[in-house]
Amino acid sequence: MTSNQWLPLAVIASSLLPGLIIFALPEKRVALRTALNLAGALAKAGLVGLLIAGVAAGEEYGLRHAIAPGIEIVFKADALALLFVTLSAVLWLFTTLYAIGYLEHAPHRSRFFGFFSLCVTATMGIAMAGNLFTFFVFYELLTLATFPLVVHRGTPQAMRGGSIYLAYTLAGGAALLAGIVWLDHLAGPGEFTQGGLLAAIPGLDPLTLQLIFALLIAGVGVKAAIVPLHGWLPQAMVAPAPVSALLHAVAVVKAGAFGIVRIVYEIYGIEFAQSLGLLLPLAVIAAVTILWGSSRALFQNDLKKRLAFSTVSQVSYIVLGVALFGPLGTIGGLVHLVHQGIMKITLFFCAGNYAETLGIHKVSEMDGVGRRMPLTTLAFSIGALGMMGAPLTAGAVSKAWLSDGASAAGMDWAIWVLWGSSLLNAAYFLPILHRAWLKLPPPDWPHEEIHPVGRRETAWLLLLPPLFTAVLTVAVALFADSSFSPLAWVRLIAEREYPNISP
Amino acid sequence: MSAGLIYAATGCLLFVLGLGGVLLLKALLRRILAFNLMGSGAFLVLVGLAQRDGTPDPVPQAMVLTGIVVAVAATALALTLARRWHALTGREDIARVGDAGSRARRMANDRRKVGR
Amino acid sequence: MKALWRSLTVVALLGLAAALLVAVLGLPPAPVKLAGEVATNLGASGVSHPVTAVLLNFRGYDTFLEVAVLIIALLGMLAAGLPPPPPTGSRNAMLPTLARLAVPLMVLAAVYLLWAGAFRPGGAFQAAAVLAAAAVLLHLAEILAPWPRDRRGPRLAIAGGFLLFLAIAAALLANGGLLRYPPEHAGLLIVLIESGLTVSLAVNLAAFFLLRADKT
Amino acid sequence: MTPLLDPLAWLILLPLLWATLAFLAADRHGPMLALAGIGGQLLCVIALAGDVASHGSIGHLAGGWAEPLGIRLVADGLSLVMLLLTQGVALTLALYARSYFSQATPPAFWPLTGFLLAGMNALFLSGDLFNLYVTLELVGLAAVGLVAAGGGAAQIAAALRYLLATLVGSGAYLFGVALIYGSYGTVSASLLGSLITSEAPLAVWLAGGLMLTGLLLKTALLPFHFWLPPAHGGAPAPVSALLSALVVKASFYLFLRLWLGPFAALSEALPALAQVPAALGATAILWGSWRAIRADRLKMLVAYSTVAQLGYLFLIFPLLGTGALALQAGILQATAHGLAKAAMFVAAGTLIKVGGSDRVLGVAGAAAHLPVSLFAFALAGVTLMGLPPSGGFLAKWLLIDAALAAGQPWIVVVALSGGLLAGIYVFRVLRLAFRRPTTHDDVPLPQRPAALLEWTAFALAAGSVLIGLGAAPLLALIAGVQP
Repeated sequence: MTSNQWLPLAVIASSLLPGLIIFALPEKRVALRTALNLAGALAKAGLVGLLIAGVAAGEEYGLRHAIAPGIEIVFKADALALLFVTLSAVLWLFTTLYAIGYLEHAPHRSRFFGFFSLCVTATMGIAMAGNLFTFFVFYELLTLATFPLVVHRGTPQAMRGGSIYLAYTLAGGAALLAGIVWLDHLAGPGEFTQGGLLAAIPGLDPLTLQLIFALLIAGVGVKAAIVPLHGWLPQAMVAPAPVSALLHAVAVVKAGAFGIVRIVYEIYGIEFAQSLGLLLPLAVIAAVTILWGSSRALFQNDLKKRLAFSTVSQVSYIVLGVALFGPLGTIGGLVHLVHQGIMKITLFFCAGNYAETLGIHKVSEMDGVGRRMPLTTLAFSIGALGMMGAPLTAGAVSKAWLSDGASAAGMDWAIWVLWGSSLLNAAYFLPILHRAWLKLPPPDWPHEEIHPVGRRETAWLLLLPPLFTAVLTVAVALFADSSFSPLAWVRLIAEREYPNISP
Repeated sequence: MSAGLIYAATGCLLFVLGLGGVLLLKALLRRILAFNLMGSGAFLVLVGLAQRDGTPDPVPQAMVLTGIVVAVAATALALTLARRWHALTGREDIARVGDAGSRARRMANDRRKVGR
Repeated sequence: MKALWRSLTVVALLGLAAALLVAVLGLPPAPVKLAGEVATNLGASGVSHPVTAVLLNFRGYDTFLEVAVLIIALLGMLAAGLPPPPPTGSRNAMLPTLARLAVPLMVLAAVYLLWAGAFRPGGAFQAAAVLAAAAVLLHLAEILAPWPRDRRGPRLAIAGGFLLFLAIAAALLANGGLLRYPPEHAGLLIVLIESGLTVSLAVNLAAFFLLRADKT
Repeated sequence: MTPLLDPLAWLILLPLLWATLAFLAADRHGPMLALAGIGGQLLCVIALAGDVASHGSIGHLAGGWAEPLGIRLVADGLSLVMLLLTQGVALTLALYARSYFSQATPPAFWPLTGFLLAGMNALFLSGDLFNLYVTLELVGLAAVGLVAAGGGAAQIAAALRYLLATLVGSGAYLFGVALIYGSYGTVSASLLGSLITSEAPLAVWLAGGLMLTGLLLKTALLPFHFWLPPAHGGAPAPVSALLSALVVKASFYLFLRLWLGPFAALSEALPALAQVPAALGATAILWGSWRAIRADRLKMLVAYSTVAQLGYLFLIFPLLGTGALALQAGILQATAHGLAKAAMFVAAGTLIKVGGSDRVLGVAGAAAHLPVSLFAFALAGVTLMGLPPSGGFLAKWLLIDAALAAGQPWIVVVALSGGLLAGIYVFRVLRLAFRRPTTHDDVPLPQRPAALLEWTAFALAAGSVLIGLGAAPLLALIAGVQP
């Protein structure tokens, strides 16, 4: 086995093995568990670094294992896979740190971190899947591994959230499976191919392909929280904050969006999808989702629910970018895959800090919180401004490329959608910032658990991760033109997906 | 019509009669007897059909001997269970599906409690 | 509803009966005739009665499994729980006399049936059935006490006959197949098996009647 | 290898031997005899697997007589997979049962198990319709004895109902055999395969109908499922596992064998016939799942899940024309379900034994104190739902592929909705297990069960999942089957 084969496996094993060991650990072995978690996360980051260097240099990483005639588990770590892998690996590191602080005195931590690692493993599998079969295997594994996390608290609301999550995702999985097997039956193994697998096969019935497209998109659309398949996401916010981070930024919704990217670009091929007339409906659905999510967010008093609806809206930026025919839209969508993750994880970390430190769960309780927790609120503000697309934040970069992509694709209405959404974002984020910074704090916080010590407004492990990601939010914008930014990487991908058009 | 065919035809009727008995009767003992009727029907067909041209065939006769032993064993087990069932509940039939198990359970539990 | 269901069943059964009759009465002759094959190979079977030849040689494997079925039925009775011993002292005064007269004759008849099996109708199962009936008669006459659950003797007899059959079946693997008798020893081996089986089957059948729960 | 050690013959002799010895020893050395015996049987299957893999099919003339006079035993890929499943599951269950019955073993449990295994092995290896009848009775009566074990009224009622069903089933089968012998003068499955043509007389059609219906009754396919839930749900956990995982598969195997072998000409002459088992199977999936969703007791839930899962096995019949695909799907489903259902029953047994309640609600909070058993239950559930990477998933994939190839899209819909329904009843248990117990002060935490109880369940469940990743040799074995 060459290093080109074992590196992708090692990336998967770096979270799988610690996860399996953690399951077997007794609850009290805190130090060992923490060490395993961090070792896994750091090892993964290192391995991903090696992969990035290799892929940038034109190396190809991959592995195949036949489990039945015509059915193979295929891994390939191409540029697109690495975009998602890197995002998840980096955010996993932060989330692990954060979760260690967040769950310091909670029960069942072995179970929690075990499933947490499994989730990340599944995400790595999804990112590096080389065909639809492998994608599906890890996609369903992700569903199963997130369920125990969503219901972790064991409360009736958690149970309800968990059931709704399952109902949506399992049904979506069934649709996806139907589509994948149908495709497999028509066109052979659904190998992800640059330029599109189906584009290269002549004589397929367009109507069948459109039906299969609908099944596939419905399947992955559940996780991407496309309207009307988004109902689970706001319900699942009952989970602990690190799980929300996982759902909204690291793994689940990203897996759905990433699936759409793979299906459009590498199963159908963007040009072939355009010729089948699939892109316009997809763009319309994305636009509806963007506006619907934003307008629902306006009316949520529960902070995490507001953030959840915001995710519904923001993830469809990615889908919109994919559906805009042309490299500019592709770049906008793919770069938002990364940017949305960084920004949204910051917001959820902060929301978790408010809840853990002061017992704040509602927007109406946030008056003056900026004075009590200035650093957290600063991070929150940066994330929120990013979501609105304010200059010097990651959000601005995404939106600029998306707008350019929309006009290049001749879909100027999409620009209006983006602007409208930005306005709505401002309408539901600015009041929060106004309350937090400018209003006077109440005499007592709802449930103050952690008391300040000097400059430390809450536990270090809770404070540092959002600060890091807030810094990242600005950094990816400031250094967007450098050769190490997500944008640069995404341009590399776009060049490979559109060999004939230079962005 | 040869003697063999008459046996076989009788066997067919016996089999259907037995089948009807198992399906339609209630009392366990009758159902067990009806099952034996089914078996006898099969044995008659096995032997009768094979010698419908007049020449006896030892192979089905041996099979019938084997079948009889198997039927004896099955009947013995069925009677044992029926006797046990009767001893436990005083009933000669088994009640309708759904509730029977739980009702019998409850009765057994009650008896155990009383025994204590 | 229930009446409808019953009448539907009856109609279906009548239909089945009619179809079976039509099928059986109009059956063309069978293409394979085994009677001839049996007659041809009878010489190598070790016995001269064709049914016994089929039962213990040509299809001896069926018989081997059939003995297991009988043991299983007994095990099923053990599993379900044994009935309590019958009350004593209620016997009819005639019974012991009858039993004492009949049982020696029955044993004699059983031995004859076993011996006759080699060349005319008869054999181990018939002999065993007569022996078991003798045991039941003795039991009813309270000459033979019920057997407690863990009594060693009956188990030994039942298992012994079957194990003998099993040992011969296994040993004959060396000859190239399960129960593949060498023609020159077939007669002897079959007698051995049949004698063992007679004991085993007789005790097995009698046990259905005689095995009783311990007095506690 | 010397003929004395012929693994095919010893697969039948060995369980008979240890079962008889266990009977002789009056329940004293049962576990030891069983473990040694089944271990030996497993070695026999492995040895046989080597032969079958290189020769395709192994024959053995019992008594040394060729057909039609004698009985021919045959091992091919299909029987081998079933044998492998049987010995593998049985060995694990024997370990579990040893621990589960550590206080008191139901009388005759071990010898009955031995005879049951002997009957199953004999059934998988037999190529003679009448001999198959004897093996069917071996299996059926031993299974009834196991259901009766314990001797409570509920067990006896379940056993009686099961006994009557199984006797009517084998009675119908035997009558069919009688008609077949009358029509052709032989009961050799391989000879009949060439003798029976589409112009077969009415008697043969009736025989086929009676035999196959009898087997459906024994396999508990809807509408003949009525006896299964009380029998499987009421027996002690190791017995439930044995029955649900293996015994019902034996009669399914025979159904499939008859369909592919002797009666192939009939089903080809009237292709619409194949829709009958498939339609019944589809109804079974929906009805069984529904009852499992509504079940009040945990083991009834698992038992009704068996009713549903058996339905999948019969979906393959209209698809058998598409080459090996459908057969592979069916056998893989049988294998994966066997492992998963055994795991689920023994995990449920542990949950009930430790938790003290046999209701579904009794599982509440089990994730905290019985994580391994619960994880086993969940993994088994993954297989039943047909989620990747389990064996159940691969089977479903192959089934859907075959259904598309055969142009039967309704089977795709049934297979997918069956998976979703399974999701409902599996997660009904799992989400309860994650629920925080409402009273934690006054109820002392239950004692931890023996590790063996938990890990045997886990091993079976893990097997049912891993088989999805390592199915290639198994599928190759089935692809090599010539009906």
